[in-house]
Amino acid sequence: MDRRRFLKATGVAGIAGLAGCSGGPTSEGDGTTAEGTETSSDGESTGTGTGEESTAGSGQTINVGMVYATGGLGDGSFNDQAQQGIQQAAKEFNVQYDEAQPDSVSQFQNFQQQFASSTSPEYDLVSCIGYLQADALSQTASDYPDQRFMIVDSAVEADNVSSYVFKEQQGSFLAGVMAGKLTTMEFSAGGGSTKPDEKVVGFVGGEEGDLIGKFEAGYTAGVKYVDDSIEVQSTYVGSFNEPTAGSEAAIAMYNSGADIIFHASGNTGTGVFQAAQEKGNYAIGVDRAQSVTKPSYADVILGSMVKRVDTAVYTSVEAIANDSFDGGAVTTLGLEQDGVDLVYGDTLESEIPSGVKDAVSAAREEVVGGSVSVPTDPSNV
Amino acid sequence: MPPAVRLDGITKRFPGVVANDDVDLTVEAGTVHALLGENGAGKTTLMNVLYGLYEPTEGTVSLDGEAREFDSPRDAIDAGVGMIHQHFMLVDPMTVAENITLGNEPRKWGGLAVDRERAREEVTDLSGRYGFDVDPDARIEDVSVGVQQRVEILKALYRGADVLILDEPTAVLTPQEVEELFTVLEELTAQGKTIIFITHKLGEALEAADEVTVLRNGKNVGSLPTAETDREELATLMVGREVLMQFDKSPASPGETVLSVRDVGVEDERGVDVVRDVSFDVREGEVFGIAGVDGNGQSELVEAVTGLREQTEGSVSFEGQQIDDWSRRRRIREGMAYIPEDRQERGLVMEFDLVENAILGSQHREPFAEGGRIDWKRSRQHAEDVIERYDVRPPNADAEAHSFSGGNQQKFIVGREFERDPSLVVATHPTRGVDIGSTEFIHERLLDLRDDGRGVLLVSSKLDEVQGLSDRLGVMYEGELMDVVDPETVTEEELGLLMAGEYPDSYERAALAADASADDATNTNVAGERS
Amino acid sequence: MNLRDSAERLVRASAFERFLISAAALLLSIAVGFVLILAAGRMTTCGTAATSFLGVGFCYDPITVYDRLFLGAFGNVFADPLNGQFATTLSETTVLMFTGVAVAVAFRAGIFNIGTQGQLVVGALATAVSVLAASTLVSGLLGTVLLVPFGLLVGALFGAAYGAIPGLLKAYADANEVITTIMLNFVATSVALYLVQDHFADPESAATQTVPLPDYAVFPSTVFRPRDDFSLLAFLFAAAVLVGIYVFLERTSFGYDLRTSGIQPEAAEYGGVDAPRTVVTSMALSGALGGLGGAVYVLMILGNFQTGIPSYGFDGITVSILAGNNPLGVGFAALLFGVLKSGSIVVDVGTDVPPQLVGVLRGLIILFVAMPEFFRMIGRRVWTFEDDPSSRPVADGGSGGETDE
Amino acid sequence: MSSDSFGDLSWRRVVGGAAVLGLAVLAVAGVVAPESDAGRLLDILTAQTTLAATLRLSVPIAFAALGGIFAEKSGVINIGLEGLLIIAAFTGVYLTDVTGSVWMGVLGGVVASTVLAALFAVVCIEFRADQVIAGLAVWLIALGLAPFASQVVYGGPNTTSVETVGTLTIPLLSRIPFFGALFDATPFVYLMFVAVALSWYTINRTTFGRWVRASGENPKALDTAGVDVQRVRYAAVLLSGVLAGVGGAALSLSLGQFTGNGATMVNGKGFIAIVAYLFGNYNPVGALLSTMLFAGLDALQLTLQARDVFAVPKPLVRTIPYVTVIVVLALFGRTRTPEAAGDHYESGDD
Repeated sequence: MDRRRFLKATGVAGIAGLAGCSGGPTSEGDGTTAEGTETSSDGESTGTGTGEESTAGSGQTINVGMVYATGGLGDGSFNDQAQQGIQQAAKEFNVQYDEAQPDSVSQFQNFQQQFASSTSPEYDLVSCIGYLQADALSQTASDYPDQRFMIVDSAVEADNVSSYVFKEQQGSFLAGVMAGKLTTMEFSAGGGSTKPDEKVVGFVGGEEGDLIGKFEAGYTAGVKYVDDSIEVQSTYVGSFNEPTAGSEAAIAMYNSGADIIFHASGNTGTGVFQAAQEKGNYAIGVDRAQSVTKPSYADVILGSMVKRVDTAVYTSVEAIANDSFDGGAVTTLGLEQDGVDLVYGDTLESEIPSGVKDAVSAAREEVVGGSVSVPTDPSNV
Repeated sequence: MPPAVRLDGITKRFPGVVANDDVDLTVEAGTVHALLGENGAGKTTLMNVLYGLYEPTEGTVSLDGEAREFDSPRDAIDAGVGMIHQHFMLVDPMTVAENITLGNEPRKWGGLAVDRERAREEVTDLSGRYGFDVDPDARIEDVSVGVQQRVEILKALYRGADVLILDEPTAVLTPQEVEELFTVLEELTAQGKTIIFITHKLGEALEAADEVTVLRNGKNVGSLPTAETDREELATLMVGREVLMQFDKSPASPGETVLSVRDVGVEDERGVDVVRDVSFDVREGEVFGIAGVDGNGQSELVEAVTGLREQTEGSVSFEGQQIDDWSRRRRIREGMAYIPEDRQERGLVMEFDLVENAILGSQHREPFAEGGRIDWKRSRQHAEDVIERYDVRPPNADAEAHSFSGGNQQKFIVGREFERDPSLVVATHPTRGVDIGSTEFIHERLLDLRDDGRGVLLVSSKLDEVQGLSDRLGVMYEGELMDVVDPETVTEEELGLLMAGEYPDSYERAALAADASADDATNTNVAGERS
Repeated sequence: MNLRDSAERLVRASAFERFLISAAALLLSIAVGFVLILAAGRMTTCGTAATSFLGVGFCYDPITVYDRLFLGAFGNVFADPLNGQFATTLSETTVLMFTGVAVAVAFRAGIFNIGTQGQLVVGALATAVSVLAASTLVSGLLGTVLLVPFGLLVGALFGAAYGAIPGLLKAYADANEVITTIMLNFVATSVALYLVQDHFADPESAATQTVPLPDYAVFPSTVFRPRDDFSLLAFLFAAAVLVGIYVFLERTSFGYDLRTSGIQPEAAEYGGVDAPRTVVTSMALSGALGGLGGAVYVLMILGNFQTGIPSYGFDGITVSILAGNNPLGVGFAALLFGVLKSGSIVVDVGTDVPPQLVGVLRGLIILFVAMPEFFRMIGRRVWTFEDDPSSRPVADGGSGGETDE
Repeated sequence: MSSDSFGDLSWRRVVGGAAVLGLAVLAVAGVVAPESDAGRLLDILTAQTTLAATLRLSVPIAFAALGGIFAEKSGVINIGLEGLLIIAAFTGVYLTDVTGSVWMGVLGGVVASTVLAALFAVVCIEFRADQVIAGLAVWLIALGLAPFASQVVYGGPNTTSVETVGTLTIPLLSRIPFFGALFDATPFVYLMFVAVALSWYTINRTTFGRWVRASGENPKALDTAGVDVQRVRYAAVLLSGVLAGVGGAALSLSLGQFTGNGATMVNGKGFIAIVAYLFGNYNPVGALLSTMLFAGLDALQLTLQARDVFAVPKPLVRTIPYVTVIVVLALFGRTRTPEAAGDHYESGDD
């Protein structure tokens, strides 16, 4: 896959008053995946209030501005998953997108405004990835009532914002059930094995916060659901970007008896996989099917708690394409909506005993059916 | 036999300065040659040319009749020239043997490692050959200045030097150590080495050298065999006129005690006692001098008096008040002026102009500051006053301190401190590095202050200066006050022995004894207060 | 008098020389950046060339990048002087003015305060928490008049206290301030995280942050639009602080003490300056300015405290270096870095060149500023200045009563 | 200095003694009551795995610290170690990705770091730049350049995953309790010990080492001894680049990825390295020990979190290593920096 980002029309002046000042050839790059799409220098807006100002563009190009969470692309989980969504959308619709990777909280608002205020192209949708953007977005959304936004992981109450939130605790619950089941039995496959005499599993978090707390809470609840006597060790590395520390945290747990670790720590998780491989134990991925995205660790990744950020992004773009943008709505994606789920590892799926899979399925039914309510705060487990 | 060293028409120019002007110099092998001149006459520059540190602007250098061009000291060393600088070029935390072999280490294992055994042996051999007594494993920072100097000489010899240049080798030595050095030099010439030593002391040149070359303002004004000349001739050559240090001094009329130092002890940074049990008084209208070889605790003692260093023992009183817990600032405020030893480190802020430097020490005081705000107008006025009265050149208050020559920096400090209207002036080496004219001026001003009824505490390693100016003279050796003598009557020999820590035979510690009774009375008082 | 003479005299004037060197450093780093962009443009692949030089096509066009970077930061300032991007530039500038002058004050006192970041974090948190608590007591215009100064005061006090710690350690335990301040930065971040999460968390938000301050408790967005998170008032306050610090350093006794101990501690001691106390007070002052930066960040930009504070403290070091540690120079240097920060956002959105480029530029500017000798050398080549004897310390021996000591 | 009176020193001794006493009490309590917090802490402290983690975490810091020692001993304060680590970490992964060989990656990291160190050397030695400011610049440049390059090549600040370096286990020896960790580690750990030993030997026993020391203590003495001070300093700074390069490459290649967001994956390790060698008083062995103290505390805090020893909030547990450094520095703060460190030297300066 070509990961490189490409030049758009250089004639595009994101900032008013600077148009046409570049000296290069009037070349026009094209989107990674929007094959054959000639980008016009003018965006096309569909049905926004500013429609009359925009010139009739060539075709129905949908312009999307992506504002990623701090951590940036290449995190192997959250942001990459969002990017997968927009790439998917670009494949299926006539989509042109631009990406921005802020590196601090205070920049979110500016990036959102950049996209919202741009007139060439005029963005049809600004995707805000991550809950940290919520405060900035509630401001930006009210400043640009005609601009449509979507946000992932937080609910922003505004008519022009479509919000997508996930029940991470539910998916994590299933991960916990799987871990709980496996740690108590003798299991050996791929690059690892369990230690049946030790009833310990682990959790590695990135930076402390409510969101990661939901992962931890659901996971712990799932483990305890299987067997209350299983110990769940938990470490926060303090960063989503410290794989070395992630590796050490995981090794410490494996050494003290844990055989399966679930991580919710972005890039730090790479270290967890690394540790699992080294110690011959298992890990559970997060956000994406990490046995696929990080194939070198597929032999120790039992499964991943996927969070369909891509679905959220894709759905919102699709809504624009179908002119059915659902402003003001908060879409909650749980197990029931396939917004979160536990997917088994590519390599290990066939090895996982059916008893475990059955237990996971059963738990899934109970969560969806409402007979099990999964906590969101680790201190309430 | 060609001369060991021959310099022909050496001229060295620095931007704006001609340091050496067409200098010729011939030194025969196996002799001691003194290079005599005032501070700033260009002696060191000339020798730096010979040592390859400077490239001459014009002129040639020949060794043993062969013309040489040195791009670096390395070339000079290879040609057999060694130099012992005034400031020793030694690495303090390294051992004697490491310093001597630096740059020429004996190696083993294909040149990878230093052969430390061999280095030690070679150093022991070498020092034995010339009768030096040095421990190859001692660290430089732990040995005395005299030993350090010998290490420097050994370093040069180790690198095969046949010509040794010594830059003011006696400045830091006691008279006895000077004698030892001269014996060493004799031993070296006896073994065929050639010595050039730089000095501004006539007596030394006459005593130790076979031939003397006098430099003045960068020019060679005469080369004479010592047997054919005398002090007067050399002095005239040196300064261009006959100058003898003479002080036009009226008899002192001492009044009340301004400063009283009792049983003071001070430690240095490493916690070593450098001043022990020192007691003396300075009275209004007198100059109390402290003589001694540099590094015998004078600096630390003065720093304790002026509030720059904590004393560990004893107490100091100023105008009748015990001031042990006074801050430096308070001491300044109460009328203690201080001409520090190192003007470029302490006395002036080199990056400040003179306007800013004029209020150093007065920055919190009226009239220069009021309510925490500095009055720069007054400060400028003050700076200009000092510049005018003390003849600071160039008379530019806006120039930064580092752009002035050393002498003018010193004049500015002296002026600033004297104009504080002090009741006590503490002056350490007030004329070090200052030209003759300024030196005379500073001496006059010091005596004026004395005559005006101020107390003066004068520390200097220049014996003639401290002896000539003082009304009473204390001698320090290894942190202790050996005695307080009458500078008029004490002989040079007696002083020399005291400075070396010995009491002359049948010597009576008269002056000290006279003071002692008073001291004892005060001591009991102080002790009583403390208990 | 010929042209060369006057040019020479101008160059010797140190403030002017300083400015020239900074400008030259900026230009040179832009030139290096230009090459870097082209090189990067050859490393990546793209459909069509963005620009071409000497027949070689490049994927990135440096001219566009610089256009976006420097002009983009001002937005369309002539048509709309209150435009959002310009406001962002100014609001970044405002915070950088505080952190820059914080570092500068410590620098002038001879202390290398790398801990401005931590001091800013502490000040920011203290401001957010205390203003929030106090905001229940008053409201409306009176609330603004009382709460904003109160918040600034609290930020300054807490910053000062946190800055005084490494000051005390340096003065009385001889602990290297570079090390302690770096360590304290980590500590501040972690402790702030703990405090916010466990004690001051906003229950409504998933983010680790405090409850937003009411509108009347933050800087009113004078003239500019509220959404741009910029307050002219705060900017003017920052400017006033810079002038105040300048006056403090140049015109007051304590400023004199501080500067003296910064360039020549021995001389300061000689002049009656209590060295340890000056170290502590200078660090406290530096910390207070850093804390003020944190307070302004909270009261102007964020409206609450949230973990993940941008690295204003480290940027302050670069600002101060570029400004030659001169408080007035800090204003201009802060503006330049404000432009770079804000412009990097425009570059990120408007071009495909990675915005980290701005980080490289920043490093290059500092590198070039660090080597004035290089520019002097070039300057001498250009003008072939003769050495002026009167303005030079005498090298060795010679006239004027100097000795060879 | 007047601030350091005798009283301070004895006070330091008292507190230092109290700390040692505290540790002893902990040990006793741990043995007596193994199930208490003290017991579990003692258990963790004496675990072979704790040592293993300590060694792994030490590698980049120790290499950078060794580099810092050479540079500063020669009189050039290299505060840009962080930058050297960053650039080496990225280049290491990039070249591994391109060439497919981890060791080519290490080599690449070393070359990149050395080139940057060379730039720093030229700027400091040739153009008389302020060393601290130039060092900061080196850090900032690398901090921008590595993620920039990653963006250009990989489309994000984080690179793809590449092959990593596995562990080398020495049979039998690795079974020794606690110290077995020394014989079951990555090649970088062994390399670290070799580098520390070689560095010690170089500084204390070779001519080059002597010249380095003399150049930092009294460059004029070295110059007048006929050794080119500038060349010695160039060599020392380049060596610091080589060593930091190994450290940076080891950091990223133990993991197979470079992550370049925020402070990057190096995240202050270069600065910790400076702390380490100052602590270790410029002695390579001392630097290694203080590195291991810090790394050990870091490893410890991760384990303490997981095992829930002492019910202290996790963010606070993370501050343990930093607070410890401050406390230890306050107690034993005095370090003797080389006399001429930070000063520019040019032959013929008077």
